Amino acid sequence: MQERLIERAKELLSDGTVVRVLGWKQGDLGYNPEPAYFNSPEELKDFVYDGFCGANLSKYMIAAGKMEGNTLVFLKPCDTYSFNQLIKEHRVNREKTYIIGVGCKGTLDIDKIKNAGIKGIESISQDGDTLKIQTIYGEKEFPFNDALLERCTVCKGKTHQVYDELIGAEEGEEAGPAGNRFEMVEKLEAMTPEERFAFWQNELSKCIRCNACRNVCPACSCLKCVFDSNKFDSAQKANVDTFEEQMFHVIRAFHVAGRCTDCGECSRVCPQGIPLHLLNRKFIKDINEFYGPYQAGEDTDSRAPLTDYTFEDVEPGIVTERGGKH
Amino acid sequence: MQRIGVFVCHCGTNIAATVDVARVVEAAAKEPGVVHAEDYQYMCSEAGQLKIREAIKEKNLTGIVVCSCSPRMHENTFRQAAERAGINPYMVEIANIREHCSWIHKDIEEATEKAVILARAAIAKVTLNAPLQSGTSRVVKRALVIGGGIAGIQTALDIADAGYEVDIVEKTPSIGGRMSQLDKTFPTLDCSACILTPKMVEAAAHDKITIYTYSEVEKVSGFVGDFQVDIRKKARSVDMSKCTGCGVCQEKCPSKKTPNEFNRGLNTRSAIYTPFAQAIPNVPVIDRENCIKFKTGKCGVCSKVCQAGAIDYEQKDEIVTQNYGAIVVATGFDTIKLDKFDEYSYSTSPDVITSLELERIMNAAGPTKGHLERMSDHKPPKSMVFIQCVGSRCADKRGKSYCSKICCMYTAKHAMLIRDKYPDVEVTVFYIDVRTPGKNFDEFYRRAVEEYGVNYIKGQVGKVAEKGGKLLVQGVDLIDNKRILMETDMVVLATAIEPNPDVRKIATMLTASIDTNNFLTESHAKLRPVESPTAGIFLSGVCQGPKDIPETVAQAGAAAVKVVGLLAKDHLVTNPCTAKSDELLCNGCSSCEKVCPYGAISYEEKEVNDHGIRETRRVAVVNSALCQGCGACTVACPSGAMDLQGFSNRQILAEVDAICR
Amino acid sequence: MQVEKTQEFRPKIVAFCCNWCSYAGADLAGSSRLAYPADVKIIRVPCSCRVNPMFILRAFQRGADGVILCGCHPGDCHYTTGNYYARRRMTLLFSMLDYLGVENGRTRVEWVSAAEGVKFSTTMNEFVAKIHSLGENVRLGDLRCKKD
Amino acid sequence: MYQIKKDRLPELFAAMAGTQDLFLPIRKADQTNYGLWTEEVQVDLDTLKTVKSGKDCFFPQSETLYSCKKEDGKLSIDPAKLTDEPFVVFGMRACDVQGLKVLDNVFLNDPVDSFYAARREHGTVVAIACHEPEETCFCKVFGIDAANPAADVAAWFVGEELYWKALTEKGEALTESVKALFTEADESAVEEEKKQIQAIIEKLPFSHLDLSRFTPERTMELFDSPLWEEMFKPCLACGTCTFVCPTCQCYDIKDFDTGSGVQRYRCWDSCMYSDFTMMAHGNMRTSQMQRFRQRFMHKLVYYPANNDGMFSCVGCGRCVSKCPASLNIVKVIKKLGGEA
Amino acid sequence: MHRTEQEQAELLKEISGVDTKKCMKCGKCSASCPAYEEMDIRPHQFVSYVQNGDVKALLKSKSIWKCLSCFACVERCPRDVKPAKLIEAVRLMVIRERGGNYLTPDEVPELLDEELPQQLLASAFRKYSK
Repeated sequence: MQERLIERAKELLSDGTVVRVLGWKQGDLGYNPEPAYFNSPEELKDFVYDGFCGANLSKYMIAAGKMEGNTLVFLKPCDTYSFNQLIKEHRVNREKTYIIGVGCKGTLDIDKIKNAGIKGIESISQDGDTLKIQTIYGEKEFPFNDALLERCTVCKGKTHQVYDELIGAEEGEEAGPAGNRFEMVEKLEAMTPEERFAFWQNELSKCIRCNACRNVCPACSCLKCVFDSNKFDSAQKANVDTFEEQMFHVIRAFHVAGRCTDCGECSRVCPQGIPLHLLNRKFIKDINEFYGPYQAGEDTDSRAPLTDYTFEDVEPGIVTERGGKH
Repeated sequence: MQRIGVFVCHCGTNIAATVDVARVVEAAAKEPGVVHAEDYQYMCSEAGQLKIREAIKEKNLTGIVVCSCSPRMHENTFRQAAERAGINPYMVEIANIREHCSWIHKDIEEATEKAVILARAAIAKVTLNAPLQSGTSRVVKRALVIGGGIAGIQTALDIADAGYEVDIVEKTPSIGGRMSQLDKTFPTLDCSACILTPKMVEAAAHDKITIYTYSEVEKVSGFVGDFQVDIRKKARSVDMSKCTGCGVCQEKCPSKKTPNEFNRGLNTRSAIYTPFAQAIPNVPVIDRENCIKFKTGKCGVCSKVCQAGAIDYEQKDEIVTQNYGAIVVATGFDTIKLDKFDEYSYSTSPDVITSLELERIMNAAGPTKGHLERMSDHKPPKSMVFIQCVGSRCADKRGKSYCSKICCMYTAKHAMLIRDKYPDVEVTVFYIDVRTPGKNFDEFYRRAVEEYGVNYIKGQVGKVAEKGGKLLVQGVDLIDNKRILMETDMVVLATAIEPNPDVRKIATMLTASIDTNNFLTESHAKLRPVESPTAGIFLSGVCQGPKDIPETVAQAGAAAVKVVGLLAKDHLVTNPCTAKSDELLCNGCSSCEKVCPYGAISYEEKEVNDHGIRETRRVAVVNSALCQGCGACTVACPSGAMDLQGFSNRQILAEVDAICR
Repeated sequence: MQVEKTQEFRPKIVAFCCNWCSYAGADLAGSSRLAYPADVKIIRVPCSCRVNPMFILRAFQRGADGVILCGCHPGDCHYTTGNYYARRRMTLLFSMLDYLGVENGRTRVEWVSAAEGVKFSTTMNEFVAKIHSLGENVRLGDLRCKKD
Repeated sequence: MYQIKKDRLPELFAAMAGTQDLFLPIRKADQTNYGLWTEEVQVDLDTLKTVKSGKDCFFPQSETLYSCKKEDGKLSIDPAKLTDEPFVVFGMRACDVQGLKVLDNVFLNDPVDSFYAARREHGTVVAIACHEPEETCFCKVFGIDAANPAADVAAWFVGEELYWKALTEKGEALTESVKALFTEADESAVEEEKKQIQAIIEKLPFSHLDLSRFTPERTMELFDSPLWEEMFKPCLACGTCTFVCPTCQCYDIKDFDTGSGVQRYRCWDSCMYSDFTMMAHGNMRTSQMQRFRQRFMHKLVYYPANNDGMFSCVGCGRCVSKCPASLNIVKVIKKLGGEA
Repeated sequence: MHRTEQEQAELLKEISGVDTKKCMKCGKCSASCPAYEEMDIRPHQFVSYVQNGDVKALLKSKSIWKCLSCFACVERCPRDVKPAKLIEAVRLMVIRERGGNYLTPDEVPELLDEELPQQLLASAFRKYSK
């Protein structure tokens, strides 16, 4: 597949359809390819597409849209939701974008492999359902499915929402493992407030306020985040107090509520492994329950749940009535 | 840094009895920025205002905090005082230490402590206040009346008589409305047409009134003083300038099977029709859905018989765009559907009718030419039963929670008229209560009982069933506590009225608020009964609540006066507390635009200089004349680019901080 | 930091009231002399839709023990639709705070019309009682803002 | 040299913590970071790299400098107390220890940073040799020997034993205080371990990076390299690399209005942030490329130029494993250094 | 346990879930009732009797055994008062006061009658099983 992508990209570069290609470039370890622009067919020799190309390239298209000429971008099925959402918010330029929807077998979480005690990784290759890992401490094996990023264990499906052409995404392709993505949210909801508070204290206290979650998030596309401006006296660079962790993450989740496509990038990049997607999914779950099923990024013109209403919407008191445990 | 003056009002003893005013002054004086603090008996008095003006001059104050009654009471007074002393009126903030403090707390210690905090919050806010300038907007000297019933006609006449142009938009082919369907009117029993027709003619002839019949309001933009309205003139298929109103076309039209709306479907009409003889304009319309020419392309009889050559099958809908300073809603009512009241057999028996249908039956121009007869066999009835409160005063979803107000009186009228004209007909009225507030109303009802021998029974009917050509009415007499089972020939249901179903659509276009029953909400139930809370929108007739003709006419006049009062102004002062977007922070994401109820936000491609980075960005721009200052956009905006002047993020946060300190 | 256990707990309560209905409702409660605890302090906003979740969190940060938002009844908003947006925003925010383990009785939305002085007063009495039962807000506060 | 059985470590921690604060790697919510030892915490000495380095213990992510209050028109200032009690940091690695030396050059030279100086004066560092170095490690490039951490006390895990050797006076003093728990041991016990570590390090993919081109003379050449424009593109401008780095020392000073006063505090800053070095007139680095370049030029060129050739990267590899866009200093060294 | 009439009235409201204050005394319940003529106290009176605390009369009334539980009154009441539920509640109160079932389930079949409405049976059996 990688070869097919490179071939097609070369064609599109050569025939002038696009002047640059946004894809992933081979890293210097077995698992760290980086998002990269390729400006000529020659540069494409470093192009890579494998399970570690988890990075969602949609957000880079905000910057690419401002550059001269058209850009070819490779988007995995779930990345296309983000791209659509960005179209809706007038943040990307669809006209200047050529989208190749690429098939996806699921993307991998290197930390899951490392946490299993596999150290000194030199290279990783896939053999059927198994990852063969060459390390300085010998060769190891790891089941492919066990290395999937959390988001890929609850895959939204293999259908691209927006594209100009598809490669490696054949019709009727099987969806990835479709777990219940709200399982953990439900588990938390079933806890007592004390337990929930302890859970989040434990998680959020790890936050180092590096802003990786925000900066990678395709929904966080503000030119200047409220947490970087003085509009609400909210500009803080560190969590001096636990309140700031709560404030930052609650407001961030709130700002992307109804716009978050659940792409899972926030949790993927968090250096402290905070399950940030659980905040976003809580909003998604609530929105689905209160206002009817909604998937951000499925279309480019519907009203987002928070810029919409019905006369019969539930009252905020539902939170108390529904109650959970106390 | 602001130089703030704090003025604490005693309000006689209203405040001073429970709030230690001196302590509030003392505490306020210590707040940062405060350079002057004093108290006075009545700050709102001329002497009190003078104190503010003097302090502004002497101490060079830039911000004012008045600790007094509710800002809803005297905010304007103090703003004006500040303005007279040369500072911007929006540099004044009120701490409400009367309604929100002294009047509800008994303990002096507690009340004083709270007053200090409220003062502190107002000081914190005023520190961040910025001078705001009110703009002005023009007033278009023309009014629009939506609905051409008696309410709309009367309003239009009164406005036109005051010398302003008025347009009436009426959905049906003729003005006249419900009143034109009525036979007689209570309590004087004069003929409805006899009193309505002259008004219709007067409106049509008035040189300041333009009537758009068979037309609907399609789009409304703008705001008080300058609404822009698109009116859709539906294709009449008859050229109004050529038609003489001779009526031959209607006679010759071969398609005569369409239920006649004007007669409530009790008979049929032709496809080309005028709803009734006195219609204004007296120009028919072709009902394209039922016209053979439009359905099959063949026919064209009307065109052939029209001497004036007025028939125009090619006519298209036309959009008229017009600006108005004020809009009056007079959309009236309809009766509710009775499909949920099976117990009364309305949908199964033609002899069970609504009161409005009875009006048509009683009317000389109606389906029976005014003869009282059963619709099933066209025989005159020997007995009739009237059932009150059908769908009114209902707690469940089948009906309406309110009293329809007019039914008691028209039922008495019907009963009386029938007993008068057909003395051998037995008339029984089943009622829950008889409600007759109004001049000469109860006397009217008593005459029906005492002089005309109408039999009033207290108790609701449980069931009406058809049985051998008769109607079996099962009821109860609550006074005698006995079952009533009676056979009758006709049953008349006093059906609840409800606002015209189109009103919700119109209210949305006008951003006028509406209650759960679809009645338009008035700005104040007692003091502003003919104004909608949306500036420039006025209410006339039943669209605001159930009422009879005299009340409707009175309200129509009142609405007209309010409109005239508005149109008489040369310009309006706009609210300066509007939203404002910081173009350096704006992402152009359109969230704000989506929640703006006034369409005040648009987007522009704009060249910005963001700390040295020059680029063209899509940014939100607020039209301050349209913005009403609700602030919905400020919260929809994730980046904090959108802020509300006078209630800015930082001002509100400062208040929060001051309260929680 | 020592919290005086013997001292009676006086909660800090911020009430955001829309200018057209609820603020007027509070005025009516005042002119009708319908008492409610002085712990409640009202901030006037043009519409319930003006209230940003950040205002609510800020209040808690600064030591508020409860925050209540009052607006016109749905359908009666002066700006037609403001409270519908507020309703969605607050529903989701409150649900999120609950999810984080913050006691959900600390936040409340109540629709109070200009005519409902009684309702305003009853609501505030109830809310203060609820906050009393929940005690001091420790889960959403900022230690730096505690007066010591 | 002393030794103690691994399973008796809790006793050792308790003994050290008895008289002073003890910071060590603690597992919490699936991540390991330095924290204060108590009996309840889950100590984690198996994880090679804590998420944040031990830098925190000497230069915390945020700390209050002073608070001030205005009452009745009078301003009072209350400076924060400097650390005046001894404490121990247990479990740092050779690279992190070198990181402290990088910080020392910044904070202990004139003007001395009194907050940092006080902590350095009172802190004793016990460092552990890296039993199983990982592929992201490249400390060797900077002349650091992961088998011989240069702290106050060096320690080695061999089998079921911890070996302990004081290297400085502070280390001696600490050793003295807990000596009762130890038994004497022979230096030779750790020789094999050291050799093994060094052998692994030789095999690590990044152990032989070429730094020869990063010299002060080439400053302008490197600064003007067109490669920056290409390299920075995937950068998300987050602060992950900065905040996990053991040598990053930039901080911002901010005020927090508590409602009843103001707390002035400092917190780590990141050169990746758009408001880094933001001044009244604006920002002299207007693009992300410039900020990106700043980070690596500082680590590899400016700092060594001012500090006798000492690089301000210690090869811990945290940025290598944590960068959300898989960018890192290794890729920069290779690219600019001419390897890739 | 002994209750005052007022307490009994409260209990009736609680069991039935009926808010007697909602009644506007229109009489539609009685007008709809097929068993009206058989009753000594009529459906609409049940509402006012309970409202006025006159429970003794209701407990003695034969109407409670005449009500067919056809729910016509519930269906048609404009105020959503549900008189049939009130009658049912009085019935329950009588049964409970008598201290249990006075008909055993075996006795029920004997009483079966072809013309008996199904609803009555269902309701009667519910009554006896309590």
